[in-house]
Amino acid sequence: MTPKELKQILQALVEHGVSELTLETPDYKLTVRRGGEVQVVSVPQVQAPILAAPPEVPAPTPPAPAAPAAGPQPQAKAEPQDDCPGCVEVRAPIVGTFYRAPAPDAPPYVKEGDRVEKGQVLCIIEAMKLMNEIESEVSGIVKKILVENGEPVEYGQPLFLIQPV
Amino acid sequence: MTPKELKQILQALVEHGVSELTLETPDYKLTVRRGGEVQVVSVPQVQAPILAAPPEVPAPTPPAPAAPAAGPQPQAKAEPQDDCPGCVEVRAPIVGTFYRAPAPDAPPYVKEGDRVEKGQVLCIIEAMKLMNEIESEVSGIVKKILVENGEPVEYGQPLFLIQPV
Amino acid sequence: MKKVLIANRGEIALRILRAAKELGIKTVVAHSTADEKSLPVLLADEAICIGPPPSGQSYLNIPNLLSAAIVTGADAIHPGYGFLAENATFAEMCREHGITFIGPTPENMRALGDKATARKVAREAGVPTVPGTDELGSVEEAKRAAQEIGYPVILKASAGGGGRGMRVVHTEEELERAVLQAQEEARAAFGNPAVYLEKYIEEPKHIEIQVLGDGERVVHLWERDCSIQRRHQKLLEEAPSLLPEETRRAIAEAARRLAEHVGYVSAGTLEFLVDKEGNFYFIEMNTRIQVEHPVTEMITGIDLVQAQFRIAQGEKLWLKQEEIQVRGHAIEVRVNAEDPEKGFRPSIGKVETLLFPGGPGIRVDSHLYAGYQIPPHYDSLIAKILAWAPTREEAIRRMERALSETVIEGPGLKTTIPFHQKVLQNAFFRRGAVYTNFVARRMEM
Amino acid sequence: MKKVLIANRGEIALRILRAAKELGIKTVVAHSTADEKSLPVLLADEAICIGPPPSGQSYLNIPNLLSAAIVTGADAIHPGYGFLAENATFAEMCREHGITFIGPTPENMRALGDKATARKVAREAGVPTVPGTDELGSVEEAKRAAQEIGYPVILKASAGGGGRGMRVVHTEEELERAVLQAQEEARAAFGNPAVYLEKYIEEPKHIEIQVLGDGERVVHLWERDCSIQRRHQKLLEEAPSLLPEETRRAIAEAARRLAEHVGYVSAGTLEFLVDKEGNFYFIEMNTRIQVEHPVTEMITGIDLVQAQFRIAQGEKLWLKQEEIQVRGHAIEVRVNAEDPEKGFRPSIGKVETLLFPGGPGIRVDSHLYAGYQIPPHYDSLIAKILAWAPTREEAIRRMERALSETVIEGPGLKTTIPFHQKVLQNAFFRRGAVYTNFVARRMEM
Repeated sequence: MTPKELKQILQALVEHGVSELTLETPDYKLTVRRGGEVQVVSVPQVQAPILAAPPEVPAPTPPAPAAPAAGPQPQAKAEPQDDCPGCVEVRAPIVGTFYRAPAPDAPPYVKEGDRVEKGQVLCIIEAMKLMNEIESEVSGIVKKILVENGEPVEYGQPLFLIQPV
Repeated sequence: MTPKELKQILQALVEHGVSELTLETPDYKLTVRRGGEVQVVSVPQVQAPILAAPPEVPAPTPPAPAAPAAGPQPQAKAEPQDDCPGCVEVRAPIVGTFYRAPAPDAPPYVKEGDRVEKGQVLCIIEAMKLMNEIESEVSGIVKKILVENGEPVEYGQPLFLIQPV
Repeated sequence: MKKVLIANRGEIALRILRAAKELGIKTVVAHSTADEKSLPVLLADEAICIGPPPSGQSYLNIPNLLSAAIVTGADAIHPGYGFLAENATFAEMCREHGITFIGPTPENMRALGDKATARKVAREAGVPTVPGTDELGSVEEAKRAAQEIGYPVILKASAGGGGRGMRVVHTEEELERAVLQAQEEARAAFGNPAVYLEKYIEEPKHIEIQVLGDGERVVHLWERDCSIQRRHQKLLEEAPSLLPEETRRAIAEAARRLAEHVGYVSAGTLEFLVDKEGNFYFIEMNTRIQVEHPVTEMITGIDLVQAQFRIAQGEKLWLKQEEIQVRGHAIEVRVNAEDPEKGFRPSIGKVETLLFPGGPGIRVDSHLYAGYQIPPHYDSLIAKILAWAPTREEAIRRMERALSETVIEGPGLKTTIPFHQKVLQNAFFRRGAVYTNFVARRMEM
Repeated sequence: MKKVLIANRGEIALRILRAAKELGIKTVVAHSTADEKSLPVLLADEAICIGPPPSGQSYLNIPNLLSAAIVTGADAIHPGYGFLAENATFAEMCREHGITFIGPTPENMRALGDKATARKVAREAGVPTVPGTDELGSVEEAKRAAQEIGYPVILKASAGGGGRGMRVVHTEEELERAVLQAQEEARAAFGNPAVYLEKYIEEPKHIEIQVLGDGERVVHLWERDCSIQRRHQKLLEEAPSLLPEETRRAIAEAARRLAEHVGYVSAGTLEFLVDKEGNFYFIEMNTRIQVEHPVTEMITGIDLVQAQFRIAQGEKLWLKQEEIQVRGHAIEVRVNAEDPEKGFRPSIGKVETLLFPGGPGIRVDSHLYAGYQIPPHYDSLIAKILAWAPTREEAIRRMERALSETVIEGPGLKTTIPFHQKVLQNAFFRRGAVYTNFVARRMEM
């Protein structure tokens, strides 16, 4: 659903005095509640509630052909920063294997809750036997580590959420 | 479900004074509740335009494949009664050739402006050498003859517009 | 031939339209009001509405169809399959009105139209039919006949149909009792106790031979195996069959001879049952193009619908029998708008997402497009998907690949694709152990 | 081989995916962020993002691609065409990492990689190349060479390219002046006055031979005529060519010999120019699967991409030369997202309405689906539509029919289909009068 489509839906809600709407499709679930029906009518701040709290606009879903039967369907990737407003995502700049520590028996570079400085090493990604250190782009608190140790990561995959301080 | 479809549903709710709706299909589940019906009615200015003049719901247009280049595209057939509100259409009940008169040199059965009675012959349709007389289903004034003499007509093709009296 | 009226709908109307376009013949698609937005109508040079949705008033409406041909200036009619395709009267009326009927002659249809006449013609041509008797006068007569035919035999009600009154008998000991029971059942079911006896063919293959004739000479285009059926409805067809080469040749030649015997014109199919020993029995002839004709087109490279057009224009057969070479293996699945999980219940609706398979060896014949509303008035065939490959095993894997990338979706719309996927994975199917009761026995459906 | 990483995008990624599926090999599609919602990604068993949209950082990013193969457990990489397909270093690195590169060996690529080396190899194998000289020392040398080669000849700048400094000379009288002018032009354009001389081939056909090799033995799969080009971009290909049978055989055998001479592995194509007298000259070899490979697949029934997989798994060639039989005629049109009315300007956008052709003899290779947004970062090929029929004339009519029912529409989206329709209708094309300057000369484009 595009923002434009959402806007059309919301306009329709206002026009029609709808106070609550739940819409679930295979692609999305939409819930809208509009308070103060009376105000809608009696005062001109008709669209205030909507303007004040625009529902989150979901990423556009591809009108993608589904591989039927067992065909795998790429999941709409969850956007991790939804869980942590204001957080900065550290994404994988290369493809490889994610390691939290410089060696199997070494302690991890960082844990959730740690304070890190800009330029501090957060993890390594091994690609073709080379260990690539991934540094933090900001100073802040490690709010979440999104990948398990030893897991493969693709280009652009979110690795950490860091709350800048 | 497209926003347009949703809008149409909501319009329908307003028009029919529905205050709550739950709709579940294999593809989606829709729940709508409308509050403040009374207000809608008591301050009619707000939604009056919609209630007063529900926009015409267009016929579903086929998302039809266009034969590119020279491929002919069937025209959305104009609805002849648009020109003559209240008129009755006389449609071809069979496929054949339309003739306005019983013989090439005879006068036509009817002309535009003529008054006709129910059961009166309006034209003939020749099909496989048989002359089929087409009678008027109503008494009224022939407002429009929609087919030229000698033209082929298909099943259901509008032939005359008659204003009942 | 300048312009053809296509007196049919759905995928076969589109198939005919494609053949006509490639031959430079203009097309008029006759359609009911329910098919106004169908793909053949959208792609045709002209379209003409010939009646309301019920086929009795449209696709079977002879006066409107002939009239439609006349008023649009069409000099030929292609009837497709079903509807009026095997109606000798319609073919005759076309002839009377100077319109070329693209198909066999009315005489061909009459000679082969009903099973009894067709069996007689087959015997004249020296083609074996299922051995059987007329109505049985007595148990003794039944015993003599059964001995001659050889067990097992099947008793059938003369007035019957649909399995009622049928009884399979394996030994002479069972026969007397079976005749009496069958007569009793026949009386109860049809009010007529008469029964007759036929050789019972266990687990037969349904093999059909495609022929093309010009009225004098007939060539065959080898066989199709149509054993994968459910309640006598074909679901998946393939060619060539897995029968031994000499059996294949013998059946094909018998079919060719039979069709030549009646001076057959146009494309036709002769159906046979083949038992485990390779004995074959002619059952009936379909005097029309068939749903599954593309299977043969894929292995021979010959366009059967174009051939129908050329023969109808009076062209003498341009093919010699020895020029018709089979290459590789082809499989067709019939994609029906039916729910195989609910007893193949028709499932109509609007096609919202559509993606057909492509790539090497794939052919799709379908009148679907995204946004198309499947009308509830007609049969449920919505697409034929075909896969060709050098070998059967490769064709099966290619078909599996093709079905895995096919998307036909809409609210509430179900198709038979999951069923076909199960057939293709079935171990018996994969090793070619197919017979007419395959679906019932091996898939328990 | 259990799992293949497909290091490409668009229709060829889908083509490889289909071959792998049919062989029971799992697929991983490596893709840039721009191709996240592409059809190959949606249909693959797995997908892995290997970089941002610019191909230098994704589809040409060797470390990320190798790493992607390693982390997904792929034991093979198929490079498709373009990108890294002919990169010997990449093939070598795959080998070093124990990953099977599905294509020729690095040694094959190096032996045939650049034109000069390839010409040398060709001469060793006794395959004719375009006769020519090294840098000319004097006008006298030019005269002697031209006499030996035979007029007309063409002068080319050693440092040049793209037509600058080129000069066609028809008689000895013109030669001196032409050499001086060409030298002057070369100096002005490239800062180097050196020129050389080559036989000028007037209106040549561009003929290429498809081969398959296993490192020891090579078979050819006959030729394709790729003369319909615009600015050296192929637009329409067909097979077989209209050359006389003996010329076809001679070229095909020369190509086979050359490829066998270098111990060629996998699928490859040898390009030739053929003059009006049927003389042929090897130009270069493409050491990869080519865009137009389906043309050959349609006439031979051989799946070239599957063959690449089988050869890469070490299988010895299972085909004898005499088993490779040509049936019928096939034509491919490249449907590009370009506006032929505006100088073939790329035209990107979202595909809203999509309807591909079907029915007999049609093949479509395309990664489009309704709703797909064509990304602006890559080449403009969006579909290959192929038509097969028993004869060239029928294949042309079938292709016209197929294009007439194709719909690829979206806001602002233009395709080359109208251009192809004009080619197909062109009287010179229809009688086979095609050569590399056909589009410029006969279509004035």
